Amino acid sequence: MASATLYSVSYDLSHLLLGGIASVFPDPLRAWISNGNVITGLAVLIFAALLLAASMLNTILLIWWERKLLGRFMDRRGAMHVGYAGLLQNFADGFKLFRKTTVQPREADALGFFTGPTAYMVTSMILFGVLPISSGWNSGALPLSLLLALAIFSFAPLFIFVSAWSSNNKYSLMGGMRSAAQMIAYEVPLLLAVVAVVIVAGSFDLTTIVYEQQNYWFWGPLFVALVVFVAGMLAEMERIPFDLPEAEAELVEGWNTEYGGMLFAFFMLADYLRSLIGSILVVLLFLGGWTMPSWVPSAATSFPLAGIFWFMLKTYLVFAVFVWIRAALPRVRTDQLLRVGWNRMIPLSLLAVFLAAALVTVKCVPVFGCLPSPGI
Amino acid sequence: MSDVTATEKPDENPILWVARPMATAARQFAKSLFRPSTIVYPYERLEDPKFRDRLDVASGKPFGVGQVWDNYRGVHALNIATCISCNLCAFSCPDVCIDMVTTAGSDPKHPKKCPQIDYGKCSYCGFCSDACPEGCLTMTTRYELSVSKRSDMIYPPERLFEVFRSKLPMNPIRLARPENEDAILLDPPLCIGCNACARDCPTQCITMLDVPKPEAKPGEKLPKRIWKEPVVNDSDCVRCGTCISVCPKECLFWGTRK
Amino acid sequence: MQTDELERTLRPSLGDRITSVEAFPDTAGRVRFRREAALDVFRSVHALGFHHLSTVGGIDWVDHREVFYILWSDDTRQYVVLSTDVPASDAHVESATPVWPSANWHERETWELVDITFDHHPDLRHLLTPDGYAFHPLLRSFKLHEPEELEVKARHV
Amino acid sequence: MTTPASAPRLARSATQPESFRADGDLLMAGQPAVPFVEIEALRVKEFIPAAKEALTDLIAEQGQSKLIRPVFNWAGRNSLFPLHWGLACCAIEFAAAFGARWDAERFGVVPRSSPRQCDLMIVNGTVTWKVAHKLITLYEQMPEPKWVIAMGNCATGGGPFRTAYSVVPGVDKLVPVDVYIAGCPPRPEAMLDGILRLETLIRERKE
Amino acid sequence: MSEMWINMGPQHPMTHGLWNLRVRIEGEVILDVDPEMGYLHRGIEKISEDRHYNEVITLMDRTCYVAGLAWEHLYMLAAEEALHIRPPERAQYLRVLCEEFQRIASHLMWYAAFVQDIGLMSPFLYGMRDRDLILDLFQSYTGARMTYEYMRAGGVRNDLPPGFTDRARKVLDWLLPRFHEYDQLCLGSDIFHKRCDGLGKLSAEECIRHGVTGPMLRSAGRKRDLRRDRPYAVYDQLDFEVAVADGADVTGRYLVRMEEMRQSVRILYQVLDWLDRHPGPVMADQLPRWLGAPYAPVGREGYLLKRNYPKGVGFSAIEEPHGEALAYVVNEGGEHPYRVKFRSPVFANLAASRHYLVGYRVADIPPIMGSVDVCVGEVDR
Repeated sequence: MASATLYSVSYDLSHLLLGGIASVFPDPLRAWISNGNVITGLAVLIFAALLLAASMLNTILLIWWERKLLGRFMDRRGAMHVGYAGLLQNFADGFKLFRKTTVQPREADALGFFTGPTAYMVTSMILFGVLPISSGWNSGALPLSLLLALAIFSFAPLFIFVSAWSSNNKYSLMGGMRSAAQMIAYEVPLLLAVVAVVIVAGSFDLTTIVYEQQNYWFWGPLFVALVVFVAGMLAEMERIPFDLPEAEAELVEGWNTEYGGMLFAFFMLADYLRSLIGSILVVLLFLGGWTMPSWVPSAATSFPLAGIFWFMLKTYLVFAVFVWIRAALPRVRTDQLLRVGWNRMIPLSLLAVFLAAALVTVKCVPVFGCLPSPGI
Repeated sequence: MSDVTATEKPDENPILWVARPMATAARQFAKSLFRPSTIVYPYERLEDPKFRDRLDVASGKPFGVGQVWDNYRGVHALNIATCISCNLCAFSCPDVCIDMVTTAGSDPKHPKKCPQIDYGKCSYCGFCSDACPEGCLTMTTRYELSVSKRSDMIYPPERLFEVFRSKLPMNPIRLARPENEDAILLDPPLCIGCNACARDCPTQCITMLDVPKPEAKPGEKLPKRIWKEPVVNDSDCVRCGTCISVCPKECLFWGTRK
Repeated sequence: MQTDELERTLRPSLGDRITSVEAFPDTAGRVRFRREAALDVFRSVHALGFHHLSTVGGIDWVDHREVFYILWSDDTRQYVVLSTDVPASDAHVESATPVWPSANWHERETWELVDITFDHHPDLRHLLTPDGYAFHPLLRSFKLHEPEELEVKARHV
Repeated sequence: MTTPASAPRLARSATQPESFRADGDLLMAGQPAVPFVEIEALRVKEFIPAAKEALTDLIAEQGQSKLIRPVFNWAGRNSLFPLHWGLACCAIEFAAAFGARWDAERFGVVPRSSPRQCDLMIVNGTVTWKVAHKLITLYEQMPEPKWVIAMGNCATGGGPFRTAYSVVPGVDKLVPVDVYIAGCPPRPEAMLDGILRLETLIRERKE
Repeated sequence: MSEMWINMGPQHPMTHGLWNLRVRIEGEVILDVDPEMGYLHRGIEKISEDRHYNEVITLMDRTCYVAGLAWEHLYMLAAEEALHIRPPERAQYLRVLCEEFQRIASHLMWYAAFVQDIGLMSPFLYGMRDRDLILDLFQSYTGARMTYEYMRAGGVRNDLPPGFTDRARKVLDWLLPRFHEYDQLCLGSDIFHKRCDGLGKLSAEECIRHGVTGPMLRSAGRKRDLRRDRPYAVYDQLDFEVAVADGADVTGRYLVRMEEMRQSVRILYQVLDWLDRHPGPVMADQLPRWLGAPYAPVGREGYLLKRNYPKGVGFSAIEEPHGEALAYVVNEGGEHPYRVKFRSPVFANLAASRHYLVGYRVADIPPIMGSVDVCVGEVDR
């Protein structure tokens, strides 16, 4: 392996650990411990733990980022007294929610009530195993990673509906139904927008898609697809203007009305995990992933972990745009949302697919690549 | 319709529909990026001199505009030394939150009564400080009053005196006491000259003057009384009505002196 | 519209169903009527252009109770006050909802606070006080107490 | 992957809930070590309460731990989510405290609409007898640990309306109150001061 | 989904206060509504009967906590009529100053709450921030932010502090461009129009039938404003337009309120100029002693009866920020009013809620009820 990746680091760690342990034990056991399978197994475990830690840390940082940004949009400061500039605020929230009693309503269905949030959280977290973060920094180079990511991503409405239904609360139920309807309505344009990217990139592998953007980022030629994708992502992430399922004004807290304590924390975390994944997908598909345009001085792209740095920077900026939208726009109504989804977004996404196909057919894509400042 | 005054100018450009609010939000973001209009409360306070009388509303930072605190009605300050125990504050309190209690350390034979305020009931209307004839009960700008025990909200006179000594800015606007024609009048035949009014008058403006004992006509019994009658000095009187309430024969009443 | 004009307009059609039309500050006047003729009076006044019923209220004068209606006319831009007396023992009057639908809540409020029943009211239930509240607080016989006094009383009873 | 013979059985111990022990005993009795047999045993009706119990035990244990307790205390006092509701006048000042000028979110105070997600009930206004039982319901819907702030005079003792026939003279007649804030209504600063006092109280609290 | 009743309130983000909107829905469509009031009924009319005329002021501030000074003005107009007192002209101008500032503050509060109902987050903060500037002004001359206790029978408590008019003009100068900013955030956004246009329709005739007044009536095109139709205080000497829109819907109410704020600013400039030019007394000269500021009742009853104060009835109507408010004060010669009756505009506006809610969707309830501008304090009293 040329450069250190997350997996190679965890493999080395596992090797070192098991080697140290093995030296203590007598021979038959030592041979078993230093077996390649065991080292690989432990490496996978360490890898998963590291990935979990990294994703959780990023999610919490993302919440802080949103709170601070939203504060500035609103002419105030946001969390600032817990930790430096409020950085520890979300940790405090998390620990507190962990300590809170988990109340299960008497009429609630226990199975759905507890498994819903857990599965929602887990399916959101699995995605991190699929997404590449920088060159080599992914868990497995799956040839269909984009498809897999979107497939896992679309599990969510099911679990939201399960938890909403089993809460046995009218607000939760309405929120859950809205959520399911909304996510299904926006799944189709989202996938079609992705198809446009896939047509141009010629692959379902996210790493390949990123490398295809080394010369020119896709947001220019595929602008229509980008708009559809961002709108669909907003709906999938349930953020304003499409945050109807938890519309605070009419449904108290939407489908998580009955949830408190750790289960509520699961919902919050999973929501922001999905926001993070949404931003990452936008960066991967349209903004060139960890690659930078050629006019950027090489010093800025060659320092250690430069790929990750640029990647995360882009992700956080994309998320800042989402926050900006949240600060400036009101929420739409369910029927309007669905109408827009089915009547506007699907034709638009078909248009995007058509445009992409035309671009590839006419071979005018390289034209963008010849522009003096590709990508930006 | 010609009547319609509140109309909007519809815009034809659909791109602006989402762009305009987002641009407004972005402008606000740029304005508040370095100095939002938040006051970092426990560390900065609005009554600080740097926020007081601030007039720079046009600079884009709207905090602290017109912060004139002198007038603010917060916790009371009581100057025990000048309090004359006239009861007017307790009378004028619409929420009945003022009790006149004996001040600690006062002479047990002639206990001095000063107001004790229950801040769990007070509605900070300022009627008491308006009514105070001596200006010893005023309102200050202190507003932080969180306690974990309900009884801590009751401020005895000594505690109000501490507030007075802490030299907080006090409410400077004093009501001009209107000239009024009301006065304490006496119904002489009822008076028995018992001195109760003069004894309890907080301003000592009642003096008992001798009245000539009339000659008893034959067959008529003179009333059994002290031959003195109260005379009220109107310029010193604060119209607290203590004399009327202590009068055993209800011979004092409100009236207009010709 | 002046008070005498009001009387001249109303008197021919209503006759002695209105007892008096008297001056009332800042309004066109106060029309006192007999409660038996309530609906006729309402209809006649409504026909005069008083389409907007501002409020309905009641006053407890210990021996009897008074119901007053305050109306507004957009044409003359004036208020008019209608009022009728009902005996305390038999306090009821015809509801104004057929003429002015907005009387609905005002009458509910008057019913629960001043204890004046409105006949043929579509929906006479508690509005401000809890369901089943047995008292009529705005009667003069209903006295208020400091909570401490009530506690002391409760302890002694 | 080969497994050491005794590995899966070591985990079974006395800490297991009753419902699991039967299956565990089966395993111990020399049955063939079928993988995932314990997952078969995890029937839903047993799993949920058992997991809840285990979680509660874990939390309780950590609550006792000298190392963890300060962390939870710190977290609890720095992240107080008040219930988002408005009773009367004080609700306007309550809202103003979340406005741009005072920004209560600086302290991690974020109002939540659902009582399940709240730790703090700020009673910001007059409590009438009509709303009293709803207030108690809301209080009971909040999960432990929870606190109550009586904001303003009406919540403290009925305020100017305490003589009225419909007003509860003080919310402490209904729910336990931790901090009283005097004022009619208290300024937003005074409300923040009350919240800071509550944080101090939580810090000093001995469990 | 079959029909079901849902309770929106008393603790619900939509209600902005303590009331309960019971809604019968089928799917997301509203079939019937039944507002349940009284959760904040504090018996203000009853307590007033136990208080002196001036002491009722402390209750008035708390009756409608977003428009305290308007209610003080309303009560004082009626009480002065009942007591046969006439305040000096400067006091009347000061009262108009209070009422118009209060109208802006109340509408800003409405704006902050309303935009939150449709999901706009940041304008809530803007509205509250700009409202705080007006509250600062109030604090500088009345001494409190929300519960002012400023007006007295016969005038007002005190005159303006020096430099007040300059500060007030600065605030007004700051506010005018802000209104434009608000419009950019709401009217400038297509989503706002999608949410609010044609919602909560109630025609002018229906409004009159159901007693609906204020911005709701004016948004239906009926030009009715008591400040213009039945001028009280000094409104006949001021130049302003009555804001009217023609949509009879949520957007129309938004437009009317925004225009009213601009008109209030216009009135305030005139009032401030007048106040600068005409110093004078702010309290009537000939006041009964017990109404002058430091009054000393002896006992709590019987004092006035000895003085044979003339009886009277007071009746006043003002255009409160929410609509037409009435006060009816009966003076039977005692120290306390014999009966005080208030008419709250929101009371009637809410009573008609069935007529502008049925047929719309659950998601439309927050914008429609937000556009009504519910202040529960004055409904329940």
